[in-house]
Amino acid sequence: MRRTSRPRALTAGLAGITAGLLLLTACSGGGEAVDLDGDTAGGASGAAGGEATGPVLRAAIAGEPDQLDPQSTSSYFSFEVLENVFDTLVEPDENLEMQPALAESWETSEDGLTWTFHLRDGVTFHDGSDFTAEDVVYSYDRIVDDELSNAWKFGSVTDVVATDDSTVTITVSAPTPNLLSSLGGFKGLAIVDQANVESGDITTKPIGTGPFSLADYTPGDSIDLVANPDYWGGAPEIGGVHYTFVSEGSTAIAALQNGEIDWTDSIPAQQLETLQGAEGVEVGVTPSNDYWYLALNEAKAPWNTVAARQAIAYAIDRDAILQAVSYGTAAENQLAIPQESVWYTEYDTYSHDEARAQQLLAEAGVTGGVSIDFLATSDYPETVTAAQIIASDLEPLGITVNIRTVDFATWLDEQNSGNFDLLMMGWLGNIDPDDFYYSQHHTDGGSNAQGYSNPQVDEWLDAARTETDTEARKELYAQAATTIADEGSYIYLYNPSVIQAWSTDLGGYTARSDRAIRFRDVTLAEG
Amino acid sequence: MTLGGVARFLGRRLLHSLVVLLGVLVVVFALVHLVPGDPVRIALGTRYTQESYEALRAASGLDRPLATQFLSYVGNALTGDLGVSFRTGQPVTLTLLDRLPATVSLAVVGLVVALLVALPAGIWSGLHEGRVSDAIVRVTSQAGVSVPDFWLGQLLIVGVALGLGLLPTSGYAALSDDPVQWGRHVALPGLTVGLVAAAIMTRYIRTAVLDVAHAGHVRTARSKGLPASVVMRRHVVRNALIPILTITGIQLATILGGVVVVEVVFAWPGLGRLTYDAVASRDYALVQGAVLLVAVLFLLVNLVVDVLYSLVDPRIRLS
Amino acid sequence: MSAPVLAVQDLRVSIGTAEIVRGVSFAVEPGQTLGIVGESGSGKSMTVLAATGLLDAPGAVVTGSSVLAPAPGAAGSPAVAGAGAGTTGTQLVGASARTLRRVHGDRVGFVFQDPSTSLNPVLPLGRQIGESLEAHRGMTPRQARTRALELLEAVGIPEPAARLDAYPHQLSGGQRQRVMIAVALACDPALLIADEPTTALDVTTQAQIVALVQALQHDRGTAVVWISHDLGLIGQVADDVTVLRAGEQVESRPVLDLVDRPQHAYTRELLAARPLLGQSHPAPAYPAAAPLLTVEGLDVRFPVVTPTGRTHVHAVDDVSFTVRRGHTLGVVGESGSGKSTIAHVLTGLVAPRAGRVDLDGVDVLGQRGAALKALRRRIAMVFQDPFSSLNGRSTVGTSIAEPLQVHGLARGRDGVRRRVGELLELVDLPAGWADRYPHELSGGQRQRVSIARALALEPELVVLDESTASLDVSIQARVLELLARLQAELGLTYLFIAHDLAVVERVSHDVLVLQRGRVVEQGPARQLFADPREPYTRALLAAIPPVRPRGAPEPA
Amino acid sequence: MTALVPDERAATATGRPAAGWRLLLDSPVNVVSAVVLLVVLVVALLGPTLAPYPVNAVDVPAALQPPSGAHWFGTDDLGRDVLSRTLVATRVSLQVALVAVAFALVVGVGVGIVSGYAGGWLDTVLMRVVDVMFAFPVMLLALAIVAVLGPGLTTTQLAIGIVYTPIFARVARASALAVRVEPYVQVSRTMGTGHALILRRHVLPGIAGPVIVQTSLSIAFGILSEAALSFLGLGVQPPRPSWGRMLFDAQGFLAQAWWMALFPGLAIFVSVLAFNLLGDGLRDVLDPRQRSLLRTRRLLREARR
Repeated sequence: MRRTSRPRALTAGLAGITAGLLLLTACSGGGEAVDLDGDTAGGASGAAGGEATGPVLRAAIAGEPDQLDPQSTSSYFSFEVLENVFDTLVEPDENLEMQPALAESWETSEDGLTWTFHLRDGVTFHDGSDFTAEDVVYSYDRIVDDELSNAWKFGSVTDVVATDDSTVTITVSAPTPNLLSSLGGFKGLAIVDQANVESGDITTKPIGTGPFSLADYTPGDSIDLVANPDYWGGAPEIGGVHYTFVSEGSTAIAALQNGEIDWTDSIPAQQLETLQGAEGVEVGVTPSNDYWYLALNEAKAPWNTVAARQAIAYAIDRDAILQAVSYGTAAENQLAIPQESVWYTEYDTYSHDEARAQQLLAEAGVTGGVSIDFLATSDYPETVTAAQIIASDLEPLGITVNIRTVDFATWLDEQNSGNFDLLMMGWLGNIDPDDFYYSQHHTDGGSNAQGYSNPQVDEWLDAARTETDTEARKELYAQAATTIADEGSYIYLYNPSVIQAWSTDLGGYTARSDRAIRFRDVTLAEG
Repeated sequence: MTLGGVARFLGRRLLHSLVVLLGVLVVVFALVHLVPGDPVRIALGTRYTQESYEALRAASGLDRPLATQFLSYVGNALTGDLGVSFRTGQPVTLTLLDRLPATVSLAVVGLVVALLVALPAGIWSGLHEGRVSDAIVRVTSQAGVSVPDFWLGQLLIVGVALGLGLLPTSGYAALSDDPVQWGRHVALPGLTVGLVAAAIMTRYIRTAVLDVAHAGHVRTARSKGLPASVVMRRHVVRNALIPILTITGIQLATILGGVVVVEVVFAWPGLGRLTYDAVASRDYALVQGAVLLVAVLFLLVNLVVDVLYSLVDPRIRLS
Repeated sequence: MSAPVLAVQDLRVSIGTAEIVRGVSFAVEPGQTLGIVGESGSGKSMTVLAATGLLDAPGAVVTGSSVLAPAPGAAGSPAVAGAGAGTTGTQLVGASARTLRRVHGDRVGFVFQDPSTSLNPVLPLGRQIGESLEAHRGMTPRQARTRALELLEAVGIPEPAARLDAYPHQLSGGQRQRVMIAVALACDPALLIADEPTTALDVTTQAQIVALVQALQHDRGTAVVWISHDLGLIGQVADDVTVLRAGEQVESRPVLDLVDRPQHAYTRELLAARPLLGQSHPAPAYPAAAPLLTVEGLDVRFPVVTPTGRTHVHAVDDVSFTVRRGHTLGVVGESGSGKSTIAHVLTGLVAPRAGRVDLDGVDVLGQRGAALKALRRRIAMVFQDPFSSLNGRSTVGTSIAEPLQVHGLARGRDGVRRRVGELLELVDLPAGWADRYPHELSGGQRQRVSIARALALEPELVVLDESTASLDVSIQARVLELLARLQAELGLTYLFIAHDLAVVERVSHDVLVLQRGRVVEQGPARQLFADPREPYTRALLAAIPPVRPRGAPEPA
Repeated sequence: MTALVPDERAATATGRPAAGWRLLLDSPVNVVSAVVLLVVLVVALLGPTLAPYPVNAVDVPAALQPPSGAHWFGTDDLGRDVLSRTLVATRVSLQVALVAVAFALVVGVGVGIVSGYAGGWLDTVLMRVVDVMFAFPVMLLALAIVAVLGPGLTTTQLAIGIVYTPIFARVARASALAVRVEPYVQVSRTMGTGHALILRRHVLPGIAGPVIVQTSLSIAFGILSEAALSFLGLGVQPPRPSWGRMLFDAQGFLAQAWWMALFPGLAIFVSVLAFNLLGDGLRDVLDPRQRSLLRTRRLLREARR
C-alpha cells in the first residue's frame, strides 16, 4: 500500500485511530507482560519524593507500562499511573463535565475562535521548577510538531500563545465546542516539563505537576509514587502508591483477598462473582463510555446494500455475545454513547430475529452460500469469542464465517487496506459526541474504514461540530446516530464496564466511567 | 595428567561450538529477513509519514546490502548490542538480561527436581532390570514423557494452588529480593518443568546403567566376591556417571529452551514468556535476540559438559 | 592323588526346556591343570560358570553338585551333606549369594576372554587389584596397594610402580590380560578359572601368557581350569582334558592318553582336523605358470580421529609381491600387520597412497567407469565373519544372484535360478537352499554361500581374508578341502590371508610374512616353513603349540 | 587379526524364528498401546460423525456446565460440548503431527543417508548444519518460524517438520554409517554393485529399524509440539478445535471449569503415550540384541506353560 502525502488532518486522523484503540485494553488481560526484578538503568530515585510518609496504597494493574512519557505512550497501563503524576489544563469530573485544573478559569470570544485560559498560580513541578504559560505552549507545540499520537486533537487549532506568565490564548480556525474535552479528556495532553523531555528522562523518570511524584521504577517489577506535599489541589491523604503488574486474574484476586494488595483492576469478568461475596472487599462495576461495534466492509458486495447489513444486525444474538464476553457486566447498547452520558439517545430497533434477517438477505439479493472473512485479533480475546458466536449465528442463514485471528499491528494494516468483510473493535477515551461519530462515520472521516457515506449524516456532523447551543447540538447528534444505526454503518453491541475491586480499608475511591484511576482524594486505614 | 590431551580435546570442542555459533547467527539473522512484508513498516505500525519511514529505514541500515547488514549485526551481537525493541524502545540486550535470572532460576530448580527423581529411579530400575520395580519405573517415566508440560502446570494450578490454596497460581518474586516468596512462586512451575524432565532423564539414566551393568568389568567385579554395594557404587554407577553427565547437560539445555509454555501458564516473567509476547506482537528484534541468547546458552551448557567430561573420563584426560 | 580343590558331580544347566549342560563331572587337584575343550555351542563356559556359581543367565536352572575344598586350616566351614567322603568343602550349586561372595576372589580367581572389556576403564589398576584384598583379607588400602605392586611385578608388568595409578586404556591387550591374572591371583586362591584367556591375543602374546600362568601355578600350587576351543593349546597346558560336545561330556582322560589313544570318534575327528605344522601341503601347482598379480611398492596411510586430535597410521609400507596363476599365496602376520589392508586395496575398498598393482597386464588402480566394473569381476573376495557377510534380510539365492544381475551373467529369472543352483551345488550345498535365509544356516554353510557368491563373478583371483578363522576346527577342515578342489577344477588363484600358520602351510604354495605393514620374509612355503631365515618368522613358528603335548616323547 | 571364537550362538537350523510382529504382541503393554492407537486413528477418521453435538454450536446460556449425562466432558465458556470438540480435534492434531513427521522423515533421512553413506566433506557440511539446528531448542525454533510465517495450520506443520528434521538426519546417518561398514555391504562394493542397488537392498532396510522407532517417537512429540503451539495461540486457529487451543481457552477458567482443561489434556496424554509405548515396543523388536532377549523370554514362557 504505497503511502502518498495527504493533508495534515487526515494523517493526523490516522494517528488518532491508534491512540483511541490502543487505550482500550480489555481488563480480561489483553497483551500483558509481567516483568521481573533486576535493577536496570531505568530504575530511578524519585526526583522530589523520598520515603512516603503515611500509608502506601498497593495497587495491582494488569500489565506493565511500555514507557512513562504521557504524550507519546498509547498503553492504558501507563495512563493508570500517569493519571496521578500529571495534570491537564482542565479535567473531567465524575459525570465527565470539564472542571478547572491547571487553568483556573477560561473564556471564549464572541465568534468562538479565541479561547483564553487563566492559569492557576503558585503551581510547581515535582522538581520544584515553576509552572508557567510557557510550559503549556511547549507541551502542545511538542505534540503537534513531533506528530505524537494525539496531534489530531489539535486539528482545528491554529495557534497557541502565552500572552503572559499566567495566561494562554488558543485560536481555532472554526468554533470547536469540544476543545475542552480534547484538551482535558485524558492525560495524553498532560503539561510536561521541557527539561525533563529534552533530557530524555521523561520515559522512565517523568516530572509532572500532579498529586504524586515518581519515587522508583524497577522495570518488570513495580512503580512507586510518593505524595506531592505542595500539590495545588491539596496534598493527598495517603503517603504514596506502590503499583505492581499482575496479569493473571486469579493471582490478583487471591492477593486482594488475603490483603497483599489494596486495589486492582486485573479481574477477568468470569471471576467476578467469586469476589462479590468476599468480605473486606468492595467491587466497583460502572459502565464506561467505551463501546464495541461490528462493521461490514461496504466496498464489497453484498455489504454495500443497507438491507444486507441490517440482516446481519438482526441475525446476531446480542445476549449470547454479551454474556460470553462480559459475563453480564457490560450494558447492551445499540448506539455508541452510554446511558449515563448527557448525550445519550434511546435506540433499540434491532433484536435477534432470524426470519427478519432471512427476508432482508433476500431483499438484498443474497441467495445464500455467502462467506464472510471475519477479522479478529488475538490482542483482544473478545473479538475471537464474539466471532465464534456470530459464526454459529450466521450458519443457519447459509453464511460461512472464516475467522482470521492476527496480532493487532497486522489487524490495523488489514483494516486500513480494506482487506476484510466483517470486523469487531472498540473505541475508548471518547467524551464529546464528536469523538464518538465524526471521524468514524463522516464520508471523509479518518477512521471511516467501512466506507460509509451519507451526505445527510455528513451535514449533521459538520453542523454539530460548530453548534454552540447544547440542545441543538444534542438533537443533531441524535439524528446522525439513529441514521448511522439504521443504515448499519456500525452495528453497535455494548458499552463494557470498568471492573475494579479494592479493600474496604480504602476510603473515598470511586471507579470512573472514563477509566481514569485517581488516588489523590482517597484515604487508607492502617490495615 | 597430561594437559595436552585435555587441551586438544577442549580446543576441538571450542572450535566446533564457534562454527555452530556462526551458523546460529546466520539462521537468526535470516529469520527477520524472511518476514513477509517490510519489517520497517510493521515496526512503525500505521502512524508514520513517508519521511519517517525513510528515516527509520536508513537508521536501521535496512537499505544496505544484506552482507554488510549481516556483518554489522554480528559485530554488534558480539559486543552485546542486539538492536532496539520496536515495541518498547528499550535496548534488546537489556530486556533479555532483565528476564534471564527468572528463566535460569526456573531451569535450575527444574533440573534439581529432575535429578532428585531421575537419579534414584533411573539407577534403581537399571540395576533391577526385569523386576516389578523396574516395570513400574519404566511405565511411569514413559507416562511422564507423554504428559504435555503446560497441561501438567494447569492441573497443578487447579489441584494445588486453587484446590488446596497452598501456593500462588502464578507471578514471580526475585530470589535476591525475597527468597521465601521466590520459593513459593517457583514451586509449582519448577515442579512442572522438573517432573517432565525427570521422566525423560529416568529413561536415559536407566539405559546408561543397563549398558554398564552388562559390561565385562562388572562381571569381573562380581568374580572378586566384592559386596554388592561396592560393585554397584564403584563399578556400575561410577561408570554410568559419564553418560549421566551428558544427559544432564542436554536436559538443562532443553529445559532452557522449552520453558516457554510453562512460563506462559504460570505468568513466569522469563525469556520464554518474553519471546512469546514478542512473537505475538511481531517484535522481531526481541524474537531474534531471545532465540540467539538461548542458542548461545545451549552451546555454553554443552561446552561446560565437555569440560566436566574431560575431567571425569580418564580415557580423555590421559589419552 | 591329593584331595581335589573342586569336585563337580553330574552338573546340569537348563534354560526353559533347553538343557544346555547335560551331566558333566570333573575334578581338579592342587597344582594340576584341567583343560576343557569344545567347539562353539558346546556349553563349556556355561559349565564352569555354573560350577563356580558365577552364572547370571536369566532363568537358568543348575542341578548337581560342585564342592570347593575348604581353605587349609580354615575354621570348619559349614558341613555339606552328601559331599565327597569326609571333605567338609563348600557346595557351590545353589549356594547363597553371601556364601558365593565369600568364596569368589578368595578361594576362586577368574580370568575372562576379552581383556579390553574385563577391566574397569575409570578405576586405577592398583585399586582394581587391591579390591579383593580389602574385601577378603581385611587389608587397609595402603597395605593392599603395596601387595598390588608385588602382584604387578609377579605377572611381569614393566615399571609396575608407575602402572599402579595408570588406567586400562594405557596398556596393550597382553598387558591388560596380565593385570587380569594379577587380579585373579590377588588373594592367592586355591583355584583359577581361565575362560579362553588367550583367544583374543596374538600368537606370540598367547605363548607368553601361557608361560606366565604355568610359572605362577608352579610357585603357588594353584589348581587351574583352562577352557578353550583350541585343542593344540589345551594339549600344551593341561594335565587332564575333558572334551565337551553340545553340553555332553564326550571324554575325560589325561592329556597324553587322549592325544595318543582317543576313545571317542568326535575326539578323533577333532585331533585329525587340527591343522598341524609340517603335516599337509597343497597339491602341486604348475611351476612355470606366468604371474597373474604383481604388486610393487604398495603404501597405505589411514587418518585416525581420536577425541584429542587427528593422527596417522602407516598400515602398509612399501610391500611388493607376485602371485602366479593357479597358485596360492599365503599372507601371514599378527593383528595390525596390514594383511587385510592389502586385500582391501586389491578389491577397491581402500585407495593406497602409492604403489602399482598389475593383474595380467591391467593396471588395477588406474581403472575408471566401465573398465573398473569389468575389473571388479576378475577379483572376488570372501570375508571372515560368516554371520555378517550375508545380508540377513535377503535369501541365500538373492545374495548369490546379485553379482549375476550386476554383470548380466545370466539371462532372465530362470537363467539366474539355474545358475544359482549350479553355484550352490559347486560348494556342496543343495540347490533347494536358495530360498533359505542366512540365520537358518550354520557358520560353515554360510561361508560356503559366500564362496558361491564369489564364484558367481567367475573371477580369476579370489582374495580370502581369514575366511576360515571363525569356523570350528572340524568345519574349517572341510572348507579348506572345498577350496583346494575348486582351485584344482577351476584353476583359481588364491590370496589366502590368515594368522594361523598351520592353516597357511596347508593351502599355500608361496608365503609372505608381514609385520607392522612391512614384508619380513617371502618365498616358497616348503622352504620358508622348513628353514625360516628371519627371527620374527622363527618366533611365529615357535609360538605354535607343539604337535605332541608338552613335547612328550613319541609313543612306542 | 586373530578371530574371536564365535559366541555360543546356536544356529537354529529349523523354522523361522518368531516373526517380529508376534514378538511385538507378546508384551501386554504393546497390545494396549496398539489398541489405544487404533482407537485414536478411528476417532481421527470418524471424529465428526462420532461427536454427539455440532462442534461449533454456541449455546452461551449452557456455558461452563460440569460433566453431566448430556455433556460427558461438560461445556466450555461458549457452551460448546467439550467431548465433541475433543473428538473432532483428534483429526487436526494427528494430521499436523503426521504431515510434519513425514516432512522431517523424508528430508531428514535423505540428508542422513547421503552424509552417512557418502561421507567426506559433504558429511561434515551437512552435519554442521544439523548441529546448528540442534542448537535451537525445539519450542523456540518453532515459535520463531511461526512468528515469521504467521500462525495457522500449514505454518505449524512446516515449523514442526523443520524442527524434527535434524533428529531424523542424525538417526539415519548413524545407522547408515553402521551399515556401510558391514561386510555384506563391502562385499557388494567389491563386486562392483552400483550405489543405487546397495542403497536400496542393503542400506535402506538396514536403517529401517531405528528410523521406524524414531518415527513413532517423533509423532508422539509432534502431537505435543502442535498442542504447545496451539496452546500459545499460534497453531491451529479458532473456531477449528484443537487440543492445544482448547487448553489455551481453558487457562482463563481454571478456577471455575476444571473440565475444560482436564479432558483435552487427557486426550493429548493418551495418544502421545500410545505412540511412545509403541515406539519402545518397536525398538525392542527391531533391535537385534533386544530381539534375542525377547526370544529367550518367549522360550521361557513356553517352558513354564
